[in-house]
Amino acid sequence: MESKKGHSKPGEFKPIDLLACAAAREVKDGEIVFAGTGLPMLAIMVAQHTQAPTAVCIYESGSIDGRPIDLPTSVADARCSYQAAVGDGLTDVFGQLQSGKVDLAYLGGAEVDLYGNVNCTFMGGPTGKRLTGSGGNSDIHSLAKRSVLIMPQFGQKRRFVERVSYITSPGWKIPHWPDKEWVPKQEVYGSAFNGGPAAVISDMGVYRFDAKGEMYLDTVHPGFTPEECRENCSFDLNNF
Amino acid sequence: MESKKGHSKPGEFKPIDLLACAAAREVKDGEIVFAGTGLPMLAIMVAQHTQAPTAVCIYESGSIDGRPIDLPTSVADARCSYQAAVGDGLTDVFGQLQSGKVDLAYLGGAEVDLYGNVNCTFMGGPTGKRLTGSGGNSDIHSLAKRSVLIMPQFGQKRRFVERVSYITSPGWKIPHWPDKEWVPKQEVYGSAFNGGPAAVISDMGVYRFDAKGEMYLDTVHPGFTPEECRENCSFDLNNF
Amino acid sequence: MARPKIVSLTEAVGQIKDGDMLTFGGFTVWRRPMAAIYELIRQKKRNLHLVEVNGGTHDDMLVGAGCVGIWESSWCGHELYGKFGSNLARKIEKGEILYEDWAHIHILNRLTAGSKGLPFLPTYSAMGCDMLNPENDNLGKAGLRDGSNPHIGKLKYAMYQEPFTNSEIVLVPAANPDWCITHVQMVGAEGTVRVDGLKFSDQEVIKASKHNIIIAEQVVPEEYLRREPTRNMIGGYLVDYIVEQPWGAHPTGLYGVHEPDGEFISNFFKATRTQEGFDQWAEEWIFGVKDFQEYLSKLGITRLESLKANPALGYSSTMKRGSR
Amino acid sequence: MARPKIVSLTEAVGQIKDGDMLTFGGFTVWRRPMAAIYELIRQKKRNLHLVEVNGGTHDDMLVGAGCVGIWESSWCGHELYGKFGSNLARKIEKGEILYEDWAHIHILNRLTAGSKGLPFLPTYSAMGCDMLNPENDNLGKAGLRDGSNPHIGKLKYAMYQEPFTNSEIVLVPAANPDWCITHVQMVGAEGTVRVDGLKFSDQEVIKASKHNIIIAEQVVPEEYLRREPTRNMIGGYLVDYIVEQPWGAHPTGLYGVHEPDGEFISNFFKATRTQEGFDQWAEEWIFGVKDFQEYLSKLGITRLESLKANPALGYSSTMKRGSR
Repeated sequence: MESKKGHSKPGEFKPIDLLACAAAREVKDGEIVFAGTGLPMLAIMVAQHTQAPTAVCIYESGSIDGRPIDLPTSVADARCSYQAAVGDGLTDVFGQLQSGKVDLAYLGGAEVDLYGNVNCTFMGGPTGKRLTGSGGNSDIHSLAKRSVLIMPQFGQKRRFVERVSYITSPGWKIPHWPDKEWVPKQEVYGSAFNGGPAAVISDMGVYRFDAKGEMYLDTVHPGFTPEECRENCSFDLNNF
Repeated sequence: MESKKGHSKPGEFKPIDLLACAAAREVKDGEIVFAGTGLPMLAIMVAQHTQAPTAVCIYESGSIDGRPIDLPTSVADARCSYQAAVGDGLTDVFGQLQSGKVDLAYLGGAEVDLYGNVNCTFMGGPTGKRLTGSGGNSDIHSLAKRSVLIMPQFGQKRRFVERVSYITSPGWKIPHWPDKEWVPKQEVYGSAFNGGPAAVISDMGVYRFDAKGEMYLDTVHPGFTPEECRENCSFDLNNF
Repeated sequence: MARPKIVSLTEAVGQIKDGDMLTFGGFTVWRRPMAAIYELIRQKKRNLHLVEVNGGTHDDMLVGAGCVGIWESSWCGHELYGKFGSNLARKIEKGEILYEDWAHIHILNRLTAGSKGLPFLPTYSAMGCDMLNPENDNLGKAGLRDGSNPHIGKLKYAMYQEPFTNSEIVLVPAANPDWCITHVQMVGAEGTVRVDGLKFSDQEVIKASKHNIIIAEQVVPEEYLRREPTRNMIGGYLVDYIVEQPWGAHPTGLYGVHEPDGEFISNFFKATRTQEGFDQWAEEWIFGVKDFQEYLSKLGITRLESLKANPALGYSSTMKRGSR
Repeated sequence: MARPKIVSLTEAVGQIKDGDMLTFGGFTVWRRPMAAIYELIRQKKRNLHLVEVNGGTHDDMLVGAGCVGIWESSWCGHELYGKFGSNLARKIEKGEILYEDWAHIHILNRLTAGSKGLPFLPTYSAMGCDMLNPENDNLGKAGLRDGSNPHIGKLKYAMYQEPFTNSEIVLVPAANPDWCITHVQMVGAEGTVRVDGLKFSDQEVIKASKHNIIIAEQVVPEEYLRREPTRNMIGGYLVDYIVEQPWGAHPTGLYGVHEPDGEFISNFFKATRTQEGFDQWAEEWIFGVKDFQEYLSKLGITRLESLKANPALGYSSTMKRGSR
């Protein structure tokens, strides 16, 4: 599978390119998009240069609707703020997020589960391997109308699990504290419910969520089969 | 009493000049002062030009530590912001006020009572004559460490009353809602108690508050007698 | 979401319906969207629900013209140019308008909560004061807290014994106006908003509102404003309509552009001590002119020029306090 | 209140006591007060309680050096230059540090509440997530919510059924650090602070803190900053100590001045996968130099110049993502 790594030549594409393009397609023109660092940032920039030229990108550092001419290294990079409409701070953008103004959020994560819960804090729970922690991942998943998770999958089966070992960000079914009962997100968020995970886009395919809030394989990228997708998933992808 | 009105000639002073100077004396150097429009604004500017050159003046419009070279017409006047340290907005300055950063507040009012409660909403209560309403008067009196009220008194006895007809801003004794019991301000504000009225400065004298939170005549301006002060007050100024 | 439309004042104000909840950018007699106020009156809007961090000449004018059903704010006056809002005062005294009084932080918090999607915000301000006297819950007394009006909650406020320090604190409910109208110095052609000078509570009231009309002295190329994103307040995606209207804040002041027209406001205050006085004034200055441009012509270039700010100071160097 | 003192870095950092609660201006690997971080390590501070909107290279360094007793934040990593904070990760995995995880809004709200004198602020963020799992109240489990530490409240958070819309909402308690250290582009001689570029959460963390140290690229005449008050963040009355230290944010980035030193951070990340690795790294870059000026000399002018921002862009036009 070495040919699936590295940079593509003109006229060719690699799974990572497909991943970015598939992710970019989730954006509708004019939408307000909240993007995280890395591949999400690339995807929204692809979208703005293709079918969604008036999509507005908000970064959690406080930069709003930048028109970068160079690829930023992180959400606080000055490259994000080039020709931005507003450059303020966290109180501004998280307030807008919470007030329901964000149509779509693009995020990454270390682990995702059947319900779209995301883990980027501990692999294996609080006694396991420590990662960065939430940053805005949790806030954005909690409060955006739709969220799209971009995840590498090929050869990384442990990233697609039945239950994440630590819930950093909420999917469609979550525990209600303190009683720990697992209930639909709507029940926990009540009037503050804006939506939830719309898709998980991997280097192998695009996954969506059914009416029960459970993940299914929607489309398979060229070069992969549904069986390969199933093999690279730790839970039983039985809905396709 | 015509000579007590109008502008003073050099070497002379009128009661209104005395009022501004007496008020200015309340400021200690380096203090953070929150000032309202009109005479309070004049008093803090006098203080900054005399004994309190490093006093910092905050206006509720969002202007911080201006160094005006012309007298402003209101707290939002560009004259307030000339050579200001910061020009932001209400969220900033009211947040600083609530966090206990304001040492001294200078305000006016239409009516003041025995406990230093201030009325600038209705003369005669909600069925009486309508005035401007609180603006920041209430917030500033509620949350500053010390507040100084600047009030005309001579010939305006109805401004100094036993109980204000509408409590716009809290003095030392206030009702506890919803049970309406009158209790010391400390009891209502609890851990948020920062202080209360330190002085009422009129064109006739300076009034302060005793341990029970009741107003007494502290000093009489030149040209007036304690009896005249008493005559221009609707309640029994029995503490002097 | 579509980009904002650049429209006429008549068209923008025409979107506002009787009964809508409105708020405005600015502070007392500074940077108020007066051109829109005149147009609201000309279009005879009725039963508006104003929820304002503070009021001023503009809302007293709307009240005088009979446009307002409910007034909620912390203050109404004309600063140095008139002791109080005489139309509002008269209607309150006669029981001709519903109103709720708030402390400045209360009403700021209500709109800030609205801007952040929160149901309430807490404050220690004005505890023990008559704005929080249960007897002064005027909308409640009028039977309007029954859920029939989406802009009127079931509680004016709530006291809360919070669990962290066991202090009693005031919770005030969010407000989300249907419309916010804001006058600013500059807006980009795609709607990026720049405010020069103090920001007051514009950011909060704009974000709290479902729809926004931005009236600007000048519409400028987007690219110009985007050279300095940190000086801008709001992205165009929050703006519904843009109107270009120079002098549109007159008679209130506009930082760096012009002073308030103190004489004009003072005359308004004096004229409006009676309803008849207001009606005559409105006949001359609102209904007697076709539109805001004719109003400006009536004021005349000499008067307007005399208000102009000195760019080095941000205010007029020839106009002194109290002088006319 | 006295005007701020302009002092040496050694003197300013010398005011901070073991056990103090600290926070910092900046965001992840941008505008962090690194010169002060090195000095805190050199002065061997112990048992610090970090409460940060987000962490980065700076706090992972303090953790590696054994300065930190309690870490509370939403994130720790090095952005593109290192997948996570390896010192923090190692100490968490080994149970050698106390920590509380928060969502970004939670911890922002904690400091914002602190900045406004409020006991708490509400948010809907991260309900149903493991940061709010009662089993993950680590300070509580360690018996530290008994009132003995003024910086640790009796509750990590509270759920509240609010009375306005009957929604369940998360209340997070205020945080008021003893110190905030912020690196900025410019400070006036009397302490007025100007930040160029994004403000992140600096305003909130500075105002929440009892004492402030401002480290600036340049100390400039007050009058210069006061020409444009709307571009400034903080008045000098909130500042205790001013330190002038050019390049004081290295290896993190400073808008309009220099890029993050990605190679430096990346090497730090790689070196610090073990405690021995950290110790060797610290020996070379912290204890092996007398002070920050010697550190800059060791880095050398060529390396520093290569990081410089292009004034038209605010970033380096020669440095591309992923390139070194």
